Amino acid sequence: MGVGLTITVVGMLVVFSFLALLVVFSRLMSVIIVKFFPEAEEPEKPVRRTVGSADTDVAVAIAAVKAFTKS
Amino acid sequence: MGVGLTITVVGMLVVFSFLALLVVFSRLMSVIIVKFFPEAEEPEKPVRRTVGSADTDVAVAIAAVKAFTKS
Amino acid sequence: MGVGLTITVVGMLVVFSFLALLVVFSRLMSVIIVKFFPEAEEPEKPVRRTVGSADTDVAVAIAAVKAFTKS
Amino acid sequence: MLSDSLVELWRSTGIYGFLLPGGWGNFVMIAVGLLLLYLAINKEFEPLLLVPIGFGCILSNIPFAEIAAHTTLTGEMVDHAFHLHEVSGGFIGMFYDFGVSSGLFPLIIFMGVGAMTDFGPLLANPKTLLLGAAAQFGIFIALLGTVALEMIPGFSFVEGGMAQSILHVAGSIGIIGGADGPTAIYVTSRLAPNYLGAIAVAAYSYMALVPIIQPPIMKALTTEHERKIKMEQLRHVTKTEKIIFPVAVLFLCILLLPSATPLLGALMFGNLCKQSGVVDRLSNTMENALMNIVTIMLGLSVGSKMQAEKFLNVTTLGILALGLIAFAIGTTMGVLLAKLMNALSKKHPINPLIGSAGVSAVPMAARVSNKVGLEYDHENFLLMHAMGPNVAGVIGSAVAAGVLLALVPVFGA
Amino acid sequence: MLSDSLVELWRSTGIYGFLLPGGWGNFVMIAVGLLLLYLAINKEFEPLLLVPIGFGCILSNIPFAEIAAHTTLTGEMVDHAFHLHEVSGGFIGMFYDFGVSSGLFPLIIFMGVGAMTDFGPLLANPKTLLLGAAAQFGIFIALLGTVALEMIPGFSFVEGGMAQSILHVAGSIGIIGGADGPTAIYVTSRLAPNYLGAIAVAAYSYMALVPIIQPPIMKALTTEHERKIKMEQLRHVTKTEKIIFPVAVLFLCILLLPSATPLLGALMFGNLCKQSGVVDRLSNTMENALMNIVTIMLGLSVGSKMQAEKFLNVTTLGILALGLIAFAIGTTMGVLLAKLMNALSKKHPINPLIGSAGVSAVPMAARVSNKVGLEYDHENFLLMHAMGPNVAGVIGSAVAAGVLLALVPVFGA
Amino acid sequence: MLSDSLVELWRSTGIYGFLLPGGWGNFVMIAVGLLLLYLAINKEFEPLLLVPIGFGCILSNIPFAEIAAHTTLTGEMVDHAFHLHEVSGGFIGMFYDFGVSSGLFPLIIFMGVGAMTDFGPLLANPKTLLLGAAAQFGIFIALLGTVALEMIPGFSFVEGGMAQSILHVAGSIGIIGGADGPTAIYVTSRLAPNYLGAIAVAAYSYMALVPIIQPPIMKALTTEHERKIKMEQLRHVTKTEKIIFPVAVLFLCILLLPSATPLLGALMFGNLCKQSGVVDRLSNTMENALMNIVTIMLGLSVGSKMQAEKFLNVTTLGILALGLIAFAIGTTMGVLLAKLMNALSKKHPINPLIGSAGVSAVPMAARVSNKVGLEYDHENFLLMHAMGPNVAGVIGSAVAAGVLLALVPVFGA
Ligand code: NA
Ligand code: NA
Ligand code: NA
Repeated sequence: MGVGLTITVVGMLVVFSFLALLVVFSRLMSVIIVKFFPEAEEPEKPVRRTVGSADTDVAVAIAAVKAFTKS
Repeated sequence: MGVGLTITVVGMLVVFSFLALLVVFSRLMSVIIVKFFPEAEEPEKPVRRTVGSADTDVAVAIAAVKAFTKS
Repeated sequence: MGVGLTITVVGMLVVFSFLALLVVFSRLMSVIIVKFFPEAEEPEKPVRRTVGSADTDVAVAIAAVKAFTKS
Repeated sequence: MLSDSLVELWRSTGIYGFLLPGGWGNFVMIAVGLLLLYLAINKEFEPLLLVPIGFGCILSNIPFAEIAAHTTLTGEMVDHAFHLHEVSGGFIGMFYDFGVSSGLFPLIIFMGVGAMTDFGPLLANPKTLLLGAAAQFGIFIALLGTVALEMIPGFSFVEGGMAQSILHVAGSIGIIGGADGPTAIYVTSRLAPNYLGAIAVAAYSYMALVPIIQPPIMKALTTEHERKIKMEQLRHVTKTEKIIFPVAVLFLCILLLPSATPLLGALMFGNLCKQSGVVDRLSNTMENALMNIVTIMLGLSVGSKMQAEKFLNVTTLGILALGLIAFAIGTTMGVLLAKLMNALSKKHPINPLIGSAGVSAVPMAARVSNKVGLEYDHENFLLMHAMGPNVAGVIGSAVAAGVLLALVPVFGA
Repeated sequence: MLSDSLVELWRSTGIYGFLLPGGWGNFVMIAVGLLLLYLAINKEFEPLLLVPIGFGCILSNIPFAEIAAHTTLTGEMVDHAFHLHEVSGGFIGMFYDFGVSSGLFPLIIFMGVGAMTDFGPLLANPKTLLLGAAAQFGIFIALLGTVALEMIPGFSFVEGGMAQSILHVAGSIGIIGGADGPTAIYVTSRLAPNYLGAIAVAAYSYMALVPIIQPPIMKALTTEHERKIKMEQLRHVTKTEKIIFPVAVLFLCILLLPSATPLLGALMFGNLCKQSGVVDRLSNTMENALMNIVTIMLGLSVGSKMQAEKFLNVTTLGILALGLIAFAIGTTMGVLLAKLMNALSKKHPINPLIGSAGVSAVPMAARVSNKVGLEYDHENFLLMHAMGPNVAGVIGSAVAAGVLLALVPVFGA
Repeated sequence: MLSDSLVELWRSTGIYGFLLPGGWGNFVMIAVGLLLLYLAINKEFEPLLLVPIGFGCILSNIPFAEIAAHTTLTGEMVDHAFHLHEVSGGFIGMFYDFGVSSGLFPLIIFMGVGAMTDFGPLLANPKTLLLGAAAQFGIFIALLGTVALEMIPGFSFVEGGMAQSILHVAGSIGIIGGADGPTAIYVTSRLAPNYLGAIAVAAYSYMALVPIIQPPIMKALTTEHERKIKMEQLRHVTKTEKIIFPVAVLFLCILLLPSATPLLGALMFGNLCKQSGVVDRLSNTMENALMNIVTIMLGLSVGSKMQAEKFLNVTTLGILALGLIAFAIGTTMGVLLAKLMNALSKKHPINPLIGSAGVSAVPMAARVSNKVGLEYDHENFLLMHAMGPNVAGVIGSAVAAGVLLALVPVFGA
């Protein structure tokens, strides 16, 4: 039981310290980034896509849309 | 040759018994299900889809369709 | 160093011979094929597609297109 | 030095290898591999399997390249632990060791097949299950044929340590008649791995040839009147039935024939994933990415078993002959049972043309039933009716495989 | 001969197997597997895991089929090289050996989870990380509970060589409270593999039951006023922050707790691939094909650990009870810490309903927070706010797992 | 007890590990890993490989975590059968053992590359094959350079058991000049695995730097008139030619150089699957799911070979220098041969800018040819013309690899 208690105390200590440190770090990081590396007002880059057939599917579908709707 | 014949006889016996049992069982199951658990007249659930990009593709395409056809 | 030189000489010899043979062969093959097995003027076969959901997506989208555009 | 080097290089060429004793065999096998590629690409004979098999055959017969060499694990054995330093071997040899000799690949393919199969037509007309049973006769006739062939003096399947007993070979050859690739590979890899190349090639070749093998038999055994029988439209099968059926088949198999449960279990796992509709992510992966990956590796592995010394042999002719017989008899029995069922019961007549679909060879055999039917009545669509015996044939050959896996090791010990 | 054959076949049936001593246990476990399938398919309880686990449980309890048998490598040992001839074993047993006992599968799943996770809500409100810490109390309370239970005479988790020490079992049971499947499987496969079946089933069952377990606790601990607290809208988080965060977490973990780096490393690798936006091919594959393939094999493997002799035991009841306690306490501590934080600082109030999401069980627990919130104010959408503690809970339980993996082997030696 | 526990935990922290003798090396390597991530994500240097390599480098240098530890198989050896109980090891170590030391991963990647490659431009203008041959000079010059460097006293690539012979290292370093990742990894894993990290990183870095390394050389060696040469439009290549070509290359390789058939065989298998058009399921999987899965595991594995004691060494500088020389010489020889060919035959002139594409580095080097061409005549599109030597370079370096794999083990014995 003693060992169990030890692990419990140490465990929660570590979990809290770790996540508390992470809170501090995340805040710090966000402040620095927002201040010194602000996001350019770039028009959101279109998400890159996997190479593969899905892209062409959409292309096909949209082409079809255009074809059908032009007339 | 004797052993071969034995395996043949036993084998076809088992195959037929197995599938015949399956006939009986399937009939029974169907009768029970159709009688006691009839399919609700629900509007066929739209088939669930894999999480992933394909869904959004269709969404994109259909959105495009709507956009193009609204005007 | 001697062995290194040997490998270098042999290596480049083999690389060049191999690719030179390939030049000869490719030319020969092309001549024969273009002469004796000319490509039929077939309307390019539609590319086969993987079995799977992507196909049906396009089908769905195109069906949607038709539905929307009919009216 | 330079000349040493050139001599060394010459001794590592394929030309030198082919000229060594026995090297011509490799050369011939490479030609056989090319032939398979030609049939797969130009004639579209089961290309998904025959392209990898043909290419695997070529790669595995290259002198000195050792692409089909077994895996070697190098390391230190300390007490009960083997500390691995390196894994080596030919790349196709490794696919074979870990995927085929272990039985994994055919079972994973079966999961994918399950995820693609719809037992609906079978459930709408359960008696077609019996057609799938009848068509398995071919398996056992070919088994008997193998035992008979072995008695011919000078002709032997087991000599030279090629197999544990003639029954082991007979079971494996018989299973060609199951007309189901993964089942044939699974059974053969367990019973007679030395014959894996010949048997897999025979199985896939005949499956590709179903449109040529079956129609004459079907026509010979039926009257024109029978071929024109119109079957009743199949009733709607509920989702619940489709969910319970795979579990039920598995249960029957657990109770009666555990030796078939790896095959039927994998098949029904895939099918349950599909039909349940709650794990579509998984069933889609089973029938696409996972199945394709395994198909590539399985095909190459099977091709690697087409080694000259084992394939260029009169026994291969025996296997081809017996396989053809198995297919023909399976087709025959399927058609005949359909006729018998019509004779016994007048209501709900069965068009005997769908009996031939019981050999499995999904979905080719069902398409053949449909095509022959349309020849005689161009409005009689038999496809869905034939899908019943067709998938029943898959279950039937898995059951037959279970019997063989249970009895052969006992009697052939 | 024929009768020999039939006797032989009868002795290989499942019916015969179930009637052998101990066979009833397999039968019961098959029923348990069916129950899991029913819950997964009809009640949609975590079907992606419970369908494969349930099916794996059924297949692995089939008499004579040996589907869960360990791998055997057959070959020749020459000097330091083992020349492999054949690989054999049950197909699910092989998945287990190479994927679960090795720890590979849960880590690959974690990559996929990372590729699907958005730490944005967490970065917008970092103090919610602490809620993810509080909810890990459940882990350690269940650990203490296990140690206490072991003191009951006649009840033992370690007897009969089931585990190396009670601490090994206690750590594994505790991790159920982490409410994170891959973490639970990873830790248990390292510390107490014999309990893998029961623990994984408990973990996934309770994760599925989160909508039933959590709301009463959440309501009991909060006032109506608290439940209606509106939180400030989350700020926009830049791409740079999202790229640096996974690397930062990994670094903290490297400096303080290397034993958690396999888990957190895999998670953050997946996340970095996603957020960096330069390797979308890879992150898409991680969260789709690769994750699905591994989910199938992992689920079947976990099911294969539901063996009668290990599962049909009073200890399983203990595991279920302790797991439930762990979930309840994790939920409680999350809610209480949120209340405490509100008490300490008045600005930026936190709705304590999001505290319960700290147990992880992504994204179910966050959805529960949202749903309960909407019950009291149908315009108060807590989902995005709850995603912060929710993903923090994943980090928190990986950290707790790291502590257990570092200390248990030392103290439980 | 509590303090024991804290001491225990402190001794397992990364901080403690970095402070141990030699620990600083791991810390530096983690920084190197970060640098690779930075280059991959911010500068988009070959991110598909450098993200996994960088992350693998970080994970494998974490103290005490043993993520790159080799596999250990635990079990019982009975006669010729090893009954496996457990598989253990670091997860990246296991990827390395089964995928890289075995040679599997680079070959599977090559299948995918084959499935993505179009040999059409090469077939339209076969003499560009020779440019792909000339560019392999870099390989052999770097090989000679390595042998020369080894003679410097105090500098050694083989000391301390790092390699079997200097030729083994020289061949592996030379292959950097092949500008082809999978070929470099395959050859190095066979000849000098201890240098895998440095060589793979050098190869991929220089491939990413092709747009910086090549243009000055190309411009220095050509006149403005030459850079403006317009090439004739490429003729249409029939499907039949594209199907026969991969088989033909394989055959030449079988006859002359079996040691290159694993690489060229895998490449041509992928290509035949693509071009045949009958197995699109398989070729799509090869170039997508399968290739992505293997890329992830291969990248992590290569990163795991960036161990402090092997990487933080003056020899790494030697490798980087020799690799750069190899790239530069390959580029030079490609351009020079193009000029020579123009000098020998006036009809069908070749723009010497496409000569540099012969180093492979597909498709980057072809794009560089195109870009430099456009600088001098903005209507002179060289891309398709440069794809010929570019894919020829892949064949050329595989052939060179075959020669090295055939001769080095003999002369370096
Ligand atoms: Na069959
Ligand atoms: Na958690
Ligand atoms: Na090259």
